[in-house]
Amino acid sequence: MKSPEFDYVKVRTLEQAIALLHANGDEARILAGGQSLLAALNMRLSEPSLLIDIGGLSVLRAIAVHGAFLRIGALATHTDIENSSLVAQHAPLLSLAVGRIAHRAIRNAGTFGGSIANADPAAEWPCCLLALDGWVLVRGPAGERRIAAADFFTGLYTTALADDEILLACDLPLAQRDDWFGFDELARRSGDYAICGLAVALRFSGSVVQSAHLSWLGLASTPLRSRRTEALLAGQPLDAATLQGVTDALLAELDPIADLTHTGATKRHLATVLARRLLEQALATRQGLQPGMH
Amino acid sequence: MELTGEVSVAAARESVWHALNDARTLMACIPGCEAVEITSDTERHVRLLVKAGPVRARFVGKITLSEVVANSACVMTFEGSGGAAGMATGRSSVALHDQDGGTRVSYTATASVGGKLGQIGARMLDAAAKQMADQFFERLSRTLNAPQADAAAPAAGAALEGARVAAPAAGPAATAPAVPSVLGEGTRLLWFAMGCLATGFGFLLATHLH
Amino acid sequence: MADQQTIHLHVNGQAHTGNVAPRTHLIDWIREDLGLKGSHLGCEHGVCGACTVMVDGRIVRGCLTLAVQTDGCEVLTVEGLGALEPARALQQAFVRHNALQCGFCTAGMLMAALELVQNKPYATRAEVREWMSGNYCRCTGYHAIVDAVCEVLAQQMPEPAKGAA
Amino acid sequence: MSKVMESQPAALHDLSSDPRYIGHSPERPSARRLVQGQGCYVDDIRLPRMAHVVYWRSPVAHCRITRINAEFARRMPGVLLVADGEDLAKICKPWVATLGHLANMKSAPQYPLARGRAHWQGEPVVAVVAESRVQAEDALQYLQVEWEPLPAVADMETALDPETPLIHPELGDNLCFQRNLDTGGVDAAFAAADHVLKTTFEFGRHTGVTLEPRCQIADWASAEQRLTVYHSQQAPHMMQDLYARQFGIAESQVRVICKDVGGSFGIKVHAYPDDFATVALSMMLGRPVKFVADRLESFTSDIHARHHRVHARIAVKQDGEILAFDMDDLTGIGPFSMFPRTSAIEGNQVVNLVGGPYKHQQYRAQLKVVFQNKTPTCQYRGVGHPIACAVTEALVDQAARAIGMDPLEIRRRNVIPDDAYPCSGISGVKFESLSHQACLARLENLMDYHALRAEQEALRKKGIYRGIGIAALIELTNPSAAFYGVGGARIASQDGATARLDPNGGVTVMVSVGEQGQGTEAIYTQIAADAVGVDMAQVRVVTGDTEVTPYGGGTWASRGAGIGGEAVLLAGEALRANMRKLAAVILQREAQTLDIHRGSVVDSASREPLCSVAEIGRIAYFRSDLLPRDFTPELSVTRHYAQRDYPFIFTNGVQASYVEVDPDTGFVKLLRHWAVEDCGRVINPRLVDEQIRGAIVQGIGGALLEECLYDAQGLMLNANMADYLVPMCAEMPDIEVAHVETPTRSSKLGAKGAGEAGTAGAPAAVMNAINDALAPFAVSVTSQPLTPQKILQALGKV
Repeated sequence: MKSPEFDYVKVRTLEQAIALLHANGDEARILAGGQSLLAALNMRLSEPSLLIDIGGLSVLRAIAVHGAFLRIGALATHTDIENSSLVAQHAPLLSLAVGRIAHRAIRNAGTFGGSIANADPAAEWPCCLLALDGWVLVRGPAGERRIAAADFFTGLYTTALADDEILLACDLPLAQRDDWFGFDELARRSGDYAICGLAVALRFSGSVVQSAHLSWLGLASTPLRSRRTEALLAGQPLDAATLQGVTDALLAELDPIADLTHTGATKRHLATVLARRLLEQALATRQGLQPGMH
Repeated sequence: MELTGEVSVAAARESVWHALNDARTLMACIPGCEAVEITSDTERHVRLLVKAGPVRARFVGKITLSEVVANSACVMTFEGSGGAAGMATGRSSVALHDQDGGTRVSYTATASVGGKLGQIGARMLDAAAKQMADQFFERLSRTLNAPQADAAAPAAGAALEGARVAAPAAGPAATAPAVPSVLGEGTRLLWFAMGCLATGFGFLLATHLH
Repeated sequence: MADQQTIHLHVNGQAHTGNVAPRTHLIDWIREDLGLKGSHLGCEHGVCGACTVMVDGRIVRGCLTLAVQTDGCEVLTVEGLGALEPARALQQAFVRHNALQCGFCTAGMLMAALELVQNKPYATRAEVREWMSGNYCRCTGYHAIVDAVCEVLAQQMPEPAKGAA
Repeated sequence: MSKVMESQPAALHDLSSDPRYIGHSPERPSARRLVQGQGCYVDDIRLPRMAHVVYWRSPVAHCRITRINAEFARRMPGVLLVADGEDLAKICKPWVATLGHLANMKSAPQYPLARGRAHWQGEPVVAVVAESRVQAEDALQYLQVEWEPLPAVADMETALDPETPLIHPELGDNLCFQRNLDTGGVDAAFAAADHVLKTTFEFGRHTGVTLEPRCQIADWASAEQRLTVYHSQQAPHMMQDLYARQFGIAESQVRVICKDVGGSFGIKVHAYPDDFATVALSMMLGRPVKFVADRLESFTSDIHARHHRVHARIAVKQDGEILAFDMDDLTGIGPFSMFPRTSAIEGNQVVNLVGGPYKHQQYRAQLKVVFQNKTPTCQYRGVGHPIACAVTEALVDQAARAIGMDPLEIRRRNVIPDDAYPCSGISGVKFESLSHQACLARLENLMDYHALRAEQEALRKKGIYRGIGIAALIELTNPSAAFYGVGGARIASQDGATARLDPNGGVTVMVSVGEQGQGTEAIYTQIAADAVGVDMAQVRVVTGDTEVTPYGGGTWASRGAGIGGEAVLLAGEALRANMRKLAAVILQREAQTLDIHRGSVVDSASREPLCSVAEIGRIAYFRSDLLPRDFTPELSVTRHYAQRDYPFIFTNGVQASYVEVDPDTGFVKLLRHWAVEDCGRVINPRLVDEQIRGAIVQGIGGALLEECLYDAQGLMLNANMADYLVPMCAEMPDIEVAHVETPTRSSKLGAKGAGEAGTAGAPAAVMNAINDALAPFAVSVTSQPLTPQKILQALGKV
């Protein structure tokens, strides 16, 4: 399986990349990690006339704190994130999730920004970005803009990114002392896309949940927040009654799409199992029954 | 893939039917629809560009109409091909019903995807088809609420190859004539497009790469 | 016709200059242009790991990397492993444990194992299984591969730590 | 009972005065080459003027090809030839794959490329040949093929219904083969039973997913009218014969060379349409043509296997005595029976093997093998064994549960006792000498069975659900001509070896069985070294070239060690005898007072070295003037061996699996796996253990993960490496292997096969372990692969 023919430019500046993208429109494709794009090309499911390789723009690879946010450059690889102490400190949710992304060889090449722009509904990063209410920084000919995660993922593999815009970075709010994060997913083989996955971000005041974010992967055509269930959690203590309420609420709220081997009903059931297990973990952590995860 | 759904459109049954029969409205509503060629009263050749993540697949195909009941229902079968990329076949039926403040459109469709796209895209077929339907009806409602909005639809006079073959440079370019109002044209386009578009999605997921 | 592009890179420590079509993926260039046939094509969609090579010290899929992307890089393939101590130890352990049968996956397995022993000296058997699970082997059932990697990890572990693990 | 005596009926005799290698685990000669990336697989070979072919394959399950327009494709750069079924049919005869001893078996003529109709998604229809692979793929995009869809036969359950369309109208129905076996008293036995357990089993379609795809280079040398095919294949002489016959040329005009093979497992023992097409294209072009299947086409063009639905019953007495098995097997094999082994063998094996380890006296089996519009199925590692074993062992566990008996105990009571051999199994198969009792005893110790049961019990109280599954098995190996030859297939059951003393004292051994990674070359080196009396380092084994090796069957049915190994032993011993004769002449002594020992000619009594083997080699080859006129040294010796005493030499073994099931998610964690195997004489323990481990994981793949999923139109839904789930490292268990050695007396070596038993028993052991874990919920799953979806459904959670 060999790619169709295309031209290739390794750009030296962001401006050059945007200009090329603007000039070539739909015929051009941005090459970051390439772990999805190159597979598509090998299968000849896409025939762009130009690949714009932004791999040389080291400025896009930085991971750094900007004010109240941790900024993760679009070209930061999954392995960069795995190894980053800044991520572990300020966005521990990512540290929990990164090990579940494919395998080392893919994590070494695949990028954070590529995964966000690719908007795969079963991918870990879009799910985490949504869980954290992060922001997406993009730049086009008209300049830069910031898009809230909730507005970014518009459909199956489709985003608010315009054809001539490039994803620069994502901003994630810094984790606070009373935050608790959890991530889990169910995949039949390690590194596979999961049947169902859940990223949880909780903010406590004492033993009461102040705010809860439940972000799902693998259930719909985009990463998904179960906001009705989140609302139900807010202001509640994490006790048995609340947990049962969460399960019931999720059964009512979630309507997952089937995959090749799992029905929607099965995914819904598995989702409630994930939620219960992660929230029980959170409870145990808050009660100090086990060392705090973060 | 089996899909059933219902949508409400804030317009009278006749005007929904009419809109569904106006090719330009439909081209505006169906993402990627590039050309239509009338080959007989009940047969249309269509070209569609599928865009999904890194996928760009151009499909050509044929839709055949049957069991038409003007202003209320029809059945279509579609066969579409992306050449080496894959093919889609399917059958669908659509019915329009009056309801308060507008029309309820109910549909059922089965699609089957072969070739390369089917080998790798099947897992996301349901999601893709569902999204396609949602998008179409959302745009349709918008169009009906703003009748002028669809005037400048794209794709008149685009080239098209014969049915079930796709080769970017191949075949004599046939100019598609402007499409007159034909019963069910739009719904045929819709379901054809759903079949094709569905095939375009999802292989990314299948590749399990990030 | 897309223009060929000239790339300069080191493969197994040796400088190479190549004229490649942009669409040529790294593994085809290494195999067809350099004649280094030790790395194999297994699936060409990035899943099986048979084409795994190292670029600048990290393993990547040779079928999901364009040759033009590696301009200026250091590429390591199975043919270059003999010059690296931990890699030689892995090769010997693979032979000792018969951690290969048909040998088609072996180059990729060794590459993955190499980055593991270089980066996770204290990896447990379970972590080894997890790490190596990006590479497919139909012959061995993996047991012997895991034994071989674990043996090299144990050999390399500084004396005091050995007791702990 | 904790201490168990190991019984070993037939003791192992020494094969030479100085056994140094047989029974030990020396390093595989080829291993160093492979870890250094110096293998030579077909795709590594580049011949002068070599062209590359890609195939346009049917995108649907069944269609009529209405128009092929190659005009644009032919105009593409580098394109040499675009050819279709009509073009190739002019030079390659069609084939019909049936066997004479499978009564009333039917199939239809098949061509290298589809003519008029394509019968499955993936059937090759048009060939595009170009100067490079990239150019061929570029041109393929411009090939225009028009087709009309035809109704597809997808569901094997309805394949024989009158309203179902016929795939081959000339055959009259969609039935390929059927067989009924009945010992007569089955109904009476079930009437007499205290318990009857009845279950329906499903087994998903698998495919082999060899990491190296199918590939070949066909090179027709028009000047000398000779065909050379570099092939990733298990049976080079079989392919030589088929190429000669299908293209109407002499066998002597065909040479098949198999260098390194990147895994085969049965996938590469068949003759595929594109094998013949590639050869035909080379003949048309007069140039070498390389075909390498890409991974996506592998999934729909490599053979599939295992798709069976089995209704089965077991009759058991309260005291644990098994009275009878009764089963009905339906299997769908695709639109054609596969060439030349046929697609009826797998089902036939299931009939032969169900109930195999046990001494019940009644058995009834019905088999239907039907055509469908899916990828053809054929023999794949384990051929029928995984199905027969899973059906048998699941029913035995259900019986044990019904009467409240321990699963190990019920097997102990019902296996054919070790002292009862030779005897016949109830299906009519002949057993020479098996060791079920010894193997069960060995397993019990190996896994510390009773401690494990205690642990399982304790954990259940904590809400942790673990299960232990046991599977006893028999495996058919060392086949005689009864397998294929008697049915008219030109598939050799014999193999040959030529042993040659070289002037420097080295020994070259040419063997007709090849190397697929399982280590046959290593064991042949060990056997030859011991047989001749030289160091392993002095032995060079050559395989995989029809022009070099003796004629033989190749690698299949776990016969490499038992058949090929015996041929090597006989050739080595004959060479040793001739070397002693030569030494006797040179040293002017009686041959019986001399022996060959570690590279030297020695006094057989004192073992005192008299001269080196190299010295007699030197004299034999360069100083014939020193030898008497009436003596000619014969230092190249060929011996052949065919197993004639039994239709097959059966092996036996028992496996156990320990799993944990998460009842909330339906996920299964494989904790440990054990195998006790009796493959007769173990020539190289490490290689045998690795064969068994690899085969077990291949079996686990089918039990838990692997399945070719199809939609109702016969389109495969997961034909890629990401959605077809092969077993990967993280989920697989550590596997402990032990041996009981009961050598076969049908050969001097006493070796039986070991390559497939792992695959035969693993699915049964894992399925039984899962159902043991689910026992507290009083539910069970018998549809493989055992997915979380199915387990949750069984538990009523979804």
